[in-house]
Formats: sequence, C-alpha cells, structure tokens
Amino acid sequence: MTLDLTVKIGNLLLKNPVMPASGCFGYGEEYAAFYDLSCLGAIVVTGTTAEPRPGNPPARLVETPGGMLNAIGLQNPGVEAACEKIRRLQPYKTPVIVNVAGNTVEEYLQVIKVLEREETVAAYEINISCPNVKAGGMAFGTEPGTAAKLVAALRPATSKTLIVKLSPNVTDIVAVAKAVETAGADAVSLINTLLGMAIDVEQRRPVLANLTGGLSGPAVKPVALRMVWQVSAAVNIPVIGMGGISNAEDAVSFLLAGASAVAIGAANFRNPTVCPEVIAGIKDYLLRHGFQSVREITGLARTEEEKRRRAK
Amino acid sequence: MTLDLTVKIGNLLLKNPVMPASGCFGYGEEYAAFYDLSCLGAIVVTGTTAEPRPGNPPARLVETPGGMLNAIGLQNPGVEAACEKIRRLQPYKTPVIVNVAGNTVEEYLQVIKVLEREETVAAYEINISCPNVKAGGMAFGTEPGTAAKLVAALRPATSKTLIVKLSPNVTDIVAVAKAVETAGADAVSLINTLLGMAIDVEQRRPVLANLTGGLSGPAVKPVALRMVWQVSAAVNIPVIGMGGISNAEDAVSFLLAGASAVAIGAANFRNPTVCPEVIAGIKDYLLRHGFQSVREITGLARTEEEKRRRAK
Amino acid sequence: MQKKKMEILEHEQLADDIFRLKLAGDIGARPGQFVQVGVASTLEPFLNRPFSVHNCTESSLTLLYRVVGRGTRLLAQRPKGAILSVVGPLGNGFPRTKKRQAVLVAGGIGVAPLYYLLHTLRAEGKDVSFLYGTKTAAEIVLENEFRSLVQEFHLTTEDGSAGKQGFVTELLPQVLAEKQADIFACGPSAMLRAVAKIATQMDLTCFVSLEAEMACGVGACLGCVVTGADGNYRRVCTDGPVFAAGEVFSFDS
Amino acid sequence: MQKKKMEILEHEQLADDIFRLKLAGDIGARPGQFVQVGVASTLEPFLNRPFSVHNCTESSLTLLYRVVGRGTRLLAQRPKGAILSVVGPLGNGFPRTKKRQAVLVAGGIGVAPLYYLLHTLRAEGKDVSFLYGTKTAAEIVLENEFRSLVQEFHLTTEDGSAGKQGFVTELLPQVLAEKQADIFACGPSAMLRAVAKIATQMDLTCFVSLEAEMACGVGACLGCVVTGADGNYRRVCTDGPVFAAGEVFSFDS
Ligand SMILES: Cc1cc2nc3c(=O)[nH]c(=O)nc-3n(C[C@H](O)[C@H](O)[C@H](O)COP(=O)(O)OP(=O)(O)OC[C@H]3O[C@@H](n4cnc5c(N)ncnc54)[C@H](O)[C@@H]3O)c2cc1C
Ligand SMILES: Cc1cc2nc3c(=O)[nH]c(=O)nc-3n(C[C@H](O)[C@H](O)[C@H](O)COP(=O)(O)OP(=O)(O)OC[C@H]3O[C@@H](n4cnc5c(N)ncnc54)[C@H](O)[C@@H]3O)c2cc1C
Ligand SMILES: Cc1cc2nc3c(=O)[nH]c(=O)nc-3n(C[C@H](O)[C@H](O)[C@H](O)COP(=O)(O)O)c2cc1C
Ligand SMILES: Cc1cc2nc3c(=O)[nH]c(=O)nc-3n(C[C@H](O)[C@H](O)[C@H](O)COP(=O)(O)O)c2cc1C
Ligand code: FES
Ligand code: FES
Repeated sequence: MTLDLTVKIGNLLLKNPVMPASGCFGYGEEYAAFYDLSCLGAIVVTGTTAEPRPGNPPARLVETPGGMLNAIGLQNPGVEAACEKIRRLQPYKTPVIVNVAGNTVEEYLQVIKVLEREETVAAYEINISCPNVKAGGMAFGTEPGTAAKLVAALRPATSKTLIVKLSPNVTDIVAVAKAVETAGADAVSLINTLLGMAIDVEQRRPVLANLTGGLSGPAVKPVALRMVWQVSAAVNIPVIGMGGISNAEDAVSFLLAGASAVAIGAANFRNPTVCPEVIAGIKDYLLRHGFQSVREITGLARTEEEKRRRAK
Repeated sequence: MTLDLTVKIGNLLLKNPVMPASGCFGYGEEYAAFYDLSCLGAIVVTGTTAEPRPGNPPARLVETPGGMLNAIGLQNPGVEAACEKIRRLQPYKTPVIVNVAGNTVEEYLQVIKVLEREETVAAYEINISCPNVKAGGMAFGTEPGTAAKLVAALRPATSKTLIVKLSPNVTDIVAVAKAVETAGADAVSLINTLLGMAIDVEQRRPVLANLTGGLSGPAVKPVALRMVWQVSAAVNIPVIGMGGISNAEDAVSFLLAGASAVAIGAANFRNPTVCPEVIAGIKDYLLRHGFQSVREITGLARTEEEKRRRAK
Repeated sequence: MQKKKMEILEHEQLADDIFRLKLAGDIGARPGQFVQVGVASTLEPFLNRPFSVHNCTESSLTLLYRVVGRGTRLLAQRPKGAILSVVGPLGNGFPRTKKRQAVLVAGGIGVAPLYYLLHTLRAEGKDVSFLYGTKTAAEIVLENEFRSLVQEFHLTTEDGSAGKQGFVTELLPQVLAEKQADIFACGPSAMLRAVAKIATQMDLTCFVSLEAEMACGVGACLGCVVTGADGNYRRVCTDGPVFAAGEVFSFDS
Repeated sequence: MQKKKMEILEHEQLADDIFRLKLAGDIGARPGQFVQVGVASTLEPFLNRPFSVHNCTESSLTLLYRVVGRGTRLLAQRPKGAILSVVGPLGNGFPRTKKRQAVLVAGGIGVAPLYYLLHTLRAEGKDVSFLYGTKTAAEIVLENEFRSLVQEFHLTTEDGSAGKQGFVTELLPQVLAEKQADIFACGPSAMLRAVAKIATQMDLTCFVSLEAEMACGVGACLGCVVTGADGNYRRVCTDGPVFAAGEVFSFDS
C-alpha cells in the first residue's frame, strides 16, 4: 500500500504536512547539518522585514515550565540580504515559505515586492502576530478589520500562496481568521506565541530585557489545539497548526483537530531531528490505523464527534 | 524583627497573602485533613450558583504538559446547601471568600442575596470567566461593558468585599479590569483558566466530554504573570494573582509583578500542603532580603524597572 | 491522610510491564484504599498517579503497577533509595462484610488491591475463592502465593497461554453457585460490569473498585466522577474507589 | 554536528556541587567547543543545557559541571548506565595560535573547557601557565593533575582557604610580564572582563569563552546573543562561545 502524505496549501503541493515554524529554523542552514532538508514538507524561514533589524537586547530568552519565552524582536538581515540566504535553499527542491513582518502595510508590501523576484520563494506567511516588537506585528493581528485591510492590500501584490499567521492573544481568533479569509488569504497558520513574562525573584526584575516575551513549547499545546479546532471549523481555507508540537502524536492531534499541515517550533531546540522524526511517526500512525492519505485525518476528530452528536 | 505578612483586599485584612484558588479546594474540608486551615490568608470556596448544578459529564480532566485541563462545569450543591458547608469553616476564624457564578445578572444577585445572611462569608469573588459552561460565565468576562454592567448591578447588593475574577481569554484584559474597577469592584483576581483542548489520537476524539476545558498549572504561569503585571499597573485596586503557582518562588514573582495576594489552584492537587509551604517560603524570602512587610514587595519589580528606565 | 516522603526499599519487575514497589514507612491503609504518588520531581508529568495499596504493614507500603504511559514509565525508572512523595491513604476501601465466604475477581492489574484484601480476609479466617484473569500468561504475577493462600483458585487467559482460555467472568457463575459468598472485584470496566451483572442476577452482594483519571485524589476537584446508576455523579476518589455494584452499574432487566 | 544517545560510563562528585560525567562515544570536539545535553526525558525542564567539552577521546566525552539549578540538579541524579541525549560538537572552540607560551585563566567552573585545552596545548609541546581561582577551597577540582601538567600553576581563593587570597586576575599581570604568551580564559563575566582589560593594556592576544542562556545551540533561534564591542549582537553558540577579547569587551582608554 502506498501512503499519500501530500497536502495542498493554496497553490503549494507539499510532499508531507510537516514544516519547521518560523523563527525556529533560521534560514534553514543550521539544521542542514543534522539531516537532508529536502525531507521536509516546506521550509519556513525566519521573520523578514524590509530593513535589517538588530532585534531586542539580551536577555532574549528564558525557560518556563514545559516551554520558553522568547523576545528576539525579529532580528533579521532585511529582505535584500535574506534573499541570498533563501537562494541557498534552492537545491533542496522544497517549497520555501518566507515569514513576512513589518510595522506598516507599506513595509509588508516592500518585503513581498523584493521576494516576488525570487523563484525559490513559494509562499508568504504574513506575520500579524509577533508580540515582541513595539509597533506593528501583533497590532495587525488583534483586530479583524485591521488584519483584513492588511491582507487585502497584500493580495494583489502576488499570485504566490498567501498564508496569514494568527495571534492567539485575542478574544476571538475565529473572527480574525474569517476576516483574513474573506480578504484573500489562501491559508491561515496558528498559533504564534502567547504573550507572557518571567520575573527573576532574586534580582527583582523581569528576566527579559523586553520585559515580556512570547510563550511557546508544549505548555501552549492545549490552547493551540483548541484554536485550530475552532478556526478550522469556521473557515474553508487550509489551516497550518502549531504550538507545542514535540512528537508525532502531538502532530497527529493537530491534524485530527482540523489542521492540513503542522509546523514545529521550539521543539527543534530540544531535539534538532524532531521534524524528520515527526514525519516518520505520522506515516507510522497512518499505516497502523489503515489510512491511505494523511488528508483523511484532517479534521477527523471533529467530523466523528459531529456524527456522534447527531446520532444521539 | 517581626515580619508583617498582612495584606488588605477591600475591607478584608488577611493575615498573609496566600489563599487557595476557587474550585481547587472544594469547601475547604478536604484539605483540613492535611493542615490547620487557619494558617491561610483566606479560604476561597468553589464556584457557587443559585441552583444546584450537576456539572459536566466525565471525562472532566486531562493532564497536559506542565498542567491540566478541567471541564468540571461548575458542579456545586447550589447556594442554599453551600451555606451549610461554609458555616463549617467558621471555627478557622479565617476570611471565607465565595466564588459566585451564574448565567444571568439575576442569578449572581440571587447567590449574593442568600450569602449576605452568612456571617462566615467575608467576600465574594465574582466569576465572570468560567470557560466550562455554555451560557454565562466567560461571556461576562470577555467584554468590558458587559462585565461592568454585572459588577454595577451587584455592587449595591452588598457592602462585603467584591472581587472580580478575570478571564485571560481576551485581547485586552486591562480594559476589562479598568471597567470593573470603575463599576465598583474592590479588587480583581486573575487569571482564570485558558481555554484549551486535548485530543486522544488513538480514539480520534476530544478527551473531554465537554470538548474544551480550562488550562491551569505551571504551564500558564508566564501568561498569568504578564497579565498581573499589566493589570496592576493600570488599576488602583488590589490584584490577587494566580495561575501556575506551585512554590514560594512563583508566589513571590506574582507579588513582585504587582499582586497584593496570591491564590494557588492546581498545585494543591500535586502537593496538598503547598499553601502552608508557600506561606513559609514567602516569610523566608522576606527575611533573607531584609523586608519587614510583604506589602513592600508588591509591584517592586515594576517600580524598580521604572526607576532604571528613568535613570537611563 | 497525609503527605509523606517515602524511600524505595525494593523495586522489582514481576512480569511483562508489571512492577512491585516497596516503600519504607507506615501509611495505615485498609484494603481497597489507594495512594497518590508523585512519579517524578519535574513539573511534567504534573499530576500524581493513583495506585491501590497492594500491601501495607507498620513499616512498609507496597504497590503493584503496570507500565501503561508516561508516568508509570518514569516511575519504573526510579531506583532503590529514591524518595517518592506519597499522599494517602485515600478512598473508602472494601467494606467488611459478614459472610464467611468471599469470591475475589481480579482482571489484569486489578489484582493489585485484591492481594491485600485476600491477606486480610484470610487473617480473619474467611474462605476465599480467587479468580484471576489476564490477557496472556506473561502478565500473571504471584500465582503461587495466591494458590497457597486460598481455598479455590482459577486462572484464565484470553489467549489460553495459561489456565483456562477465556474471560475470568465465564467461570464466575459456577464458582458462586456452590457457596454463600460476597464478591469483590477489581479490573477493567467491562469486566466489572460483567461481574456486577452476574451478581445482580444471582442476587449477591458485590463490590467493585473503579478507576478514573484523577487530579486531587481527595474529593476537592470533582474531576474523577463517574455516572452512578441513578444518573448522579460520584467521585471515584472519595465516594469510592469501591462501590456497591448496584450503585454504579444498572441493568435493564 | 549530530544528535547522539550516549550512555553514562562514570558519574562522580569531585567537589562541592561539582560533578564529572563521562559518556560513551566519540563526539569529535575541539577544545572550547560545547555540547547541549538533555538533562531529563520529561518535557520540564524543556531546554537542553550547554556544557563545555571537558575532555574528548575517540571513545568518550567528559563534562565537568556545577549544580546551580533545576537542570543540573536533575543531571546529577542520573545514574551510571542512563542514556543522555547529546547534541554537538557546537561552537567555534579556542583558535590555534602561534606563540609557544600560553596562559590559561580559569574562574570557578570555567576550569571545565580549559582542562581539555591544556591537554591539547601540552600535546603540541607548548609551555602553559595555569591560573585557577575559586571562591573557596571546597570548589577546587583536579589541582594535582593541573600542577603535574603545567610549567607554572597559581591558585587563588576569594576567602583564602587555599592558595593565595584574592582574585585570580590579581596575579595575572606579573605572570604575563615574564613571557610572550597568548591568553585563554573562561569564568564569570566579571573575571573575563578583568582579564580582557589586562590583556588590552599589555597588548596581548586574549580569547574568552562566554556563557549565555541558550535554546537551540546551533545559531537558529538568535536567543543567546551578547552585545559586541561594536554594538552589534553576536550569537554565543555559533559566533562563539570563544571570542577575541576585543570583540566583546571595550574599555574607554
Ligand atoms: C483508585 C485507583 C487505583 C489504581 N490502582 C492501580 C494499581 O494498583 N496498579 C496500576 O498499575 N494502576 C492502578 N491504577 C491506574 C493508574 O493510576 C494508571 O495506570 C496510571 O495513572 C497511568 O499513568 P501513566 O502516566 O503511566 O499513563 P498516562 O500516560 O497518563 O495514560 C496512559 C493510559 O492510562 C490511562 N490512565 C491514566 N491515568 C489513569 C487513571 N488515573 N486511572 C485510570 N486510567 C488512567 C489513560 O487514559 C491512558 O489510556 C489505579 C487507578 C485508580 C484511579
Ligand atoms: C557554551 C556554554 C558552556 C558551558 N559550560 C559549562 C560547563 O562546562 N560546566 C558547567 O557547570 N556549566 C557550564 N555552562 C553553564 C551551564 O549551561 C548552566 O549552569 C546550566 O545550563 C544551568 O542549568 P540549571 O537548570 O541547573 O540552572 P537554571 O535553574 O536554569 O538556572 C540557574 C542559574 O544558572 C543560570 N544559567 C542557566 N542557564 C545558563 C546558561 N545556559 N548559561 C549560563 N548561565 C545559565 C541562570 O541564569 C541561573 O542564574 C555553560 C554554558 C554555556 C553557554
Ligand atoms: C525563538 C522563536 C522565534 C520566533 N520567531 C518567529 C518569527 O520570526 N515569525 C513568526 O511568525 N513566528 C515566530 N515564532 C513563533 C513560532 O513560529 C511558533 O508560532 C510558536 O513558537 C509556536 O510553536 P512552538 O510551540 O512549536 O514553538 C518564534 C518562536 C520562537 C520560539
Ligand atoms: C478543577 C478546577 C476547578 C476550578 N473551578 C473554578 C471555579 O469554580 N471558579 C473559578 O473562578 N475558578 C475555578 N478554577 C480556576 C482556578 O481558580 C484558577 O483561577 C486557575 O486554575 C489558575 O490557577 P492554577 O494554575 O494555580 O490552577 C478551577 C480550576 C481547576 C483546576
Ligand atoms: S480526583 Fe479530585 S475529586 Fe476525585
Ligand atoms: S542558542 Fe539559538 S542562536 Fe544561540
């Protein structure tokens, strides 16, 4: 029996549903030392802005129970220099998704304009949810109207796949998801980090220089899974699920909840070979349960639940 | 040197700033087997409604990385039967705070009306943030206007201390906190649980019968701490901080972030003597750092941070 | 009811995935009660794990457990000399009954609390019949000790690799037929239901020990409820874990 | 650079809170490189912990670490025979330099990587002076081995309980005065700064090995940056952990 792991996200056909999460995989080269990146469904590179950004001062990270806070602050070399790094990913023949960030609609547009020239770039993940920069970022992601306006402005600028990355720091993530769907997004990805904080009790000060940071890792998985469940029920575009995935079982639970693909962030730091291990584990799960395509399990927990409820 | 552990919350003078979190301590009797409850700053009893509630069907709980999800669904014997249980706490001579829940303003009012007759009841914690019941609960807590209306309606019904328990499942918790302050709350407590979910991949269904549940435990601590930091900077009433506290260091970090007192929830399940251990540990911290009153450290991380920023 | 730090005195594997853990100290438990054990000092896994008291003396507490997931896997790695945090004794335990004969029905790891009950009943001079069913021979523990202690012993395995092939409940009617006995059962929910049904049909007193996911173990969180025969919820940790069969199972008859 | 499961061959306490851990397998590291170690299989603590390579052969990797918090406390509990997940070798390592003389300055647990460097330099036939400072005598490790290997050995403790009382940097100018040496230092940040300052004043080449909280250890997360002398950020994990002193310290002169 051949197993079909392919999934479609907008125009992209991914050979499997597993990709690293933005900001956790640099521009790919670091993890190329551990395995052949061409095994990945896609390569998602770090948040990229129009101009180079130095990022926040240290300390930028702190471990928390079952996770970590980061306040990198979108350090990146700017889109022009990023292009060079991205080109180096071309030999892997794997779709490259560039995470795009900015403070204004114009900045987002500018990044896309430059990346449009790059053949290696297959899709954009529009980051409207970075909690670690002052202006912009999360500001776009917390209000459905603002999010929709941004997406509507970007949509005409490209025919490449447009993924919008949602913030979990909202009362109603479904409203934001629907708004960006209507505005032309091909897919949504969620969740970005939860806004959090740590305090050093001996020094009596926030641990992070930025005071607050973004929480990720296994600790946030239940929140992420709930949001994927809610959003995938409400939109007709594919959902890329992430937040706390650290093994195949976690990944499968996101697919069952309604995700078409998954991204793995902080777990790469703990286990640099987590992505290929998750791919293998998903295969294993499908075989063990007699599925022929990974697409069969997207949303299966919900459809089966609905069946049960109707049967009652 | 004598150490002053007392704190004031509205009209209440607590002998120390440590109390159990509502729903995690029943009506107190269970933990009386482990230690003398009179050591607590206050006793907070479970969410109480006008009528008896059976709660949600099982499964009601599931462990998650560094925490747990619960979907108890406010099981309680109703306010009349609760009164009897509450009276049994009288010998401890410790303020009893009753967590009040309802689906409508009238239901909240009805609970308070009955409890007004009870001398043992020192304060109300108005639960506008329970994620596990269909109507009401969290609905009141996600919109500042609705929250304020509820509090304004309850305020005239009592001269006892009115604490409002805030939901973390919002874009802007500060707005809700300010709204309930203006409406007459004597204090706010935060955070209630984060809405989350778990999926059983073998059975391909949500683990909880209620589908979603409330996340608590160490996993949520960074989010809770950030919200306490933000809210305590914005309101002039005391903040009771909670969310993931499992030892004295955690408790101190909430005080430093701006909480006047702290509540301990899920950690009681792991360690039934956590509350007295945290009280001892706070004392120890104060002594070690030469503080004379626990009130000196409320918000100290912020005031020191502001000093540093101004000095720059 | 107390929280205790207890040292591991012995920790041995008795069968496939089944370990016996002996801890130093007296917890003062009755048969059918349980303890909550902190399986690791790390914050993940977060919750304690409930285990029946397998034996209890003035100087030691013994548990018998099967490795089924994260927590039990971590527990199995704790070496002799390690200190565990133990909360207990918890729950109601098996009630004392008057009949001189008792039939104990153990399914799989459900054998854990029945060992302690068996010893207690024998010390009280009662006649005990012991029915023990497992999936396969590789899971059987303490068979010789059981045989030596009881009046009647029956073993079944689902795959027939030891004892009689089939479910332990298939033997139950004939074992009961010959005597005037109370029934005490612990095992998977489906087995308990079958035992309860037979007991109801034969109008015999039957106690079952249930399991549920637990958080507090002391009745405070209301997380461990099961639906009773009357439709009301019962806490397994404090209303149980031992229930009269009729309280938690109902049969349309 | 690889992820390896490595078995604990030896695990012994050498001094107050200081442990030496020997793992089976070849990681192929140069002096000054480090590894990321999974201290527990549980999801808390979540991140790996970075430790310098204390020694490295074709069959083993040795770490020397101080227990300072949760992760190292858990690590210290792992028994012989346990399997650890190790990622490495990471970082740049100490550069090879041309001078025939080297001065190594170790502060506290900073001694860990300098042991490996010392062995390598001696194998290359270089003259090594070793300055070793700790807070108190109870923290000193491997003193005899150091003495036997080096041309010149100086010990200081802050409390005077062994060696000369004071900071190790107080001895440095006079040790350097007599020779033409490159400096290699590892220890607390304040000490490294003091060493760097002396080196700058004397116009000598100096390399310092830095620490920072790390997540990935491979340059991907940008979490471990320090501010360089030019105001730009540098990743400790891949741009370092070894830096030319002037790259990370600046002195208004
Ligand atoms: C009162 C009581 C007494 C028990 N006595 C024993 C005993 O003597 N020996 C023994 O081996 N086991 C006993 N159990 C079951 C034991 O608690 C679980 O096997 C254990 O908690 C599983 O932990 P884990 O982390 O290894 O599994 P997890 O990884 O948490 O889960 C693995 C599987 O075990 C199930 N499970 C998890 N927790 C429980 C639980 N509390 N109760 C039932 N199933 C659970 C899960 O649903 C899952 O299917 C008892 C349970 C209760 C409630
Ligand atoms: C490249 C490198 C090489 C190192 N080599 C060694 C070594 O050979 N031997 C050794 O004992 N230690 C070494 N360290 C430091 C070691 O990584 C930390 O002591 C360890 O991570 C602390 O873990 P913990 O969980 O016990 O402490 P935590 O509970 O996490 O923290 C306790 C204290 O240690 C500090 N700390 C935590 N993590 C780090 C870190 N990554 N770097 C610096 N300080 C930290 C914290 O700020 C806190 O003050 C090295 C660090 C780096 C970056
Ligand atoms: C160090 C770090 C840097 C991140 N940088 C970005 C980024 O640049 N753009 C972005 O959209 N998300 C960024 N994220 C968020 C992740 O892509 C992901 O959404 C989040 O971490 C949740 O997944 P996880 O729990 O698997 O890490 C970053 C996360 C971490 C931990
Ligand atoms: C089992 C359980 C039941 C709870 N019931 C209530 C409740 O009735 N009313 C309420 O306001 N909060 C309730 N909570 C929320 C807690 O009071 C607390 O706000 C939350 O758990 C965060 O604290 P923790 O991380 O220390 O548990 C409950 C939490 C748990 C775990
Ligand atoms: S486990 Fe908490 S009430 Fe039973
Ligand atoms: S630890 Fe991730 S870049 Fe250095």
